[in-house]
Amino acid sequence: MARVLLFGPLSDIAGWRERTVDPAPSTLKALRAALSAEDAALGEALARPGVQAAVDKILVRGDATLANGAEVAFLPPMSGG
Amino acid sequence: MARVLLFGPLSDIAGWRERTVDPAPSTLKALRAALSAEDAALGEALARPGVQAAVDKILVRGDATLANGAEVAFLPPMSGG
Amino acid sequence: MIRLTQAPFEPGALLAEFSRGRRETGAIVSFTGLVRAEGGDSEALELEAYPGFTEAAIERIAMAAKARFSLQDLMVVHRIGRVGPGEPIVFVAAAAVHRRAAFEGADHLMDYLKSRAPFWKKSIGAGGERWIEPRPQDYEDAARWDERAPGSEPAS
Amino acid sequence: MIRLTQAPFEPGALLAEFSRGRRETGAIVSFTGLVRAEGGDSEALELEAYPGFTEAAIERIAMAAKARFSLQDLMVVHRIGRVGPGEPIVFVAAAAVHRRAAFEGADHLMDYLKSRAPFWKKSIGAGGERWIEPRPQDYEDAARWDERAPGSEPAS
Repeated sequence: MARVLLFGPLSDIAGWRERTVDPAPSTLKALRAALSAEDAALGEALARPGVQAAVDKILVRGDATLANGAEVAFLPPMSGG
Repeated sequence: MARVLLFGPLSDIAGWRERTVDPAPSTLKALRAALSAEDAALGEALARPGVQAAVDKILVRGDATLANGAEVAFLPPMSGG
Repeated sequence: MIRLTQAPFEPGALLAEFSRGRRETGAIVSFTGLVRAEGGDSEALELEAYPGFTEAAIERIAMAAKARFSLQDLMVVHRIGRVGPGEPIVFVAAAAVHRRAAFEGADHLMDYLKSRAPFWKKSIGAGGERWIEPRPQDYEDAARWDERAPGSEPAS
Repeated sequence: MIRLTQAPFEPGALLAEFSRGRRETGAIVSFTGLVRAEGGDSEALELEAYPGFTEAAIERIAMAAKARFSLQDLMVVHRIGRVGPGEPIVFVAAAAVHRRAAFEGADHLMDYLKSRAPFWKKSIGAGGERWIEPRPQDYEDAARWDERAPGSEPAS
């Protein structure tokens, strides 16, 4: 199982803010592919430049392996406060 | 009559902070001469570079005429707050 | 001290808290950012943070600013959730021995918070909702602090 | 608002007073200067002002800063008389639409107050009394704001 969190405009596009994916895909790349297969508009939004991913609250570049119970957050460009 | 005010180290030198000079000298230059005649150390301190004079709370450069009742302040270099 | 809060705050109370008992501090600079009412035309803001991640990101930049400007202490309070017109949205305070460090520390931290901190912000009004990006000016302000090659001129 | 006061003040209370009801202000910067206790080694300060003249001089520079930095409002509170170790001695606040103006307005006003305002200051301790002049740094800080020929580089 992996928890997936969407922030900012991403949650408007997907229509959800938080969900679980069970079983957890083994990598971030596989998770992106699974989300994209369900919702092409979300898949496209996640691939936009400036959208970052954090695994267990740590920013990752490129791919990453996902442990069971991982929390994956997709972070669009930050607005600042 | 003129009121004379000394600020900062000037009052330490003179041993007073405020006094009246009666009758009022007709000019700032004459007032300086009168103060200097009474107290040479004060006269010298008033002539130091950076010591400004204000007549009725307005800074003056050079000489100025003094009306009866004038308030003359001698202001050594300002320390800031 | 980094604090995200749903509840409104009063800047004077925060400065009182921050400045209490600072016997070895020479200078305290505070910044308060408010949502301007614009004569009733302005909209509410809705701020989203990633709890844990957002505080940690601000904490990292605060620690770096503390070292860079020799600050004694820093305080950051940021509203999240709905913030109405006329309400304070962010408060930053910096304490230092001398005033230049306190000014630069607070100024630097605000530039970071306004351009790069992990918040997502939308305006909510009669015309609907709209996500907000930093103004170009916010990026320029933040870039003033980027490290420069030795001998290069500072941006004005 | 320019205020000279013999009595101690609390910076938080002043910021609360200054920030109340500012619905069209986007940014408030405050500066508080304190007399550092230096672990008990520091001495009290005694500040002398020329009542009427000192406020008028600060008022002139405050009005010029308000115009130069497009400030909405300014507050200056300065202690006079005896100020003990650990006590606040000066408070400045600036309100503006945007944060850069508020920072620059408060920074500018403090540089002026520390170097050129009509105060005479002495330290009073076990070793006697000593009149204080501004530090060279204070003059340099104030000179940052002097008008420059177009095209010249700002001082860093």
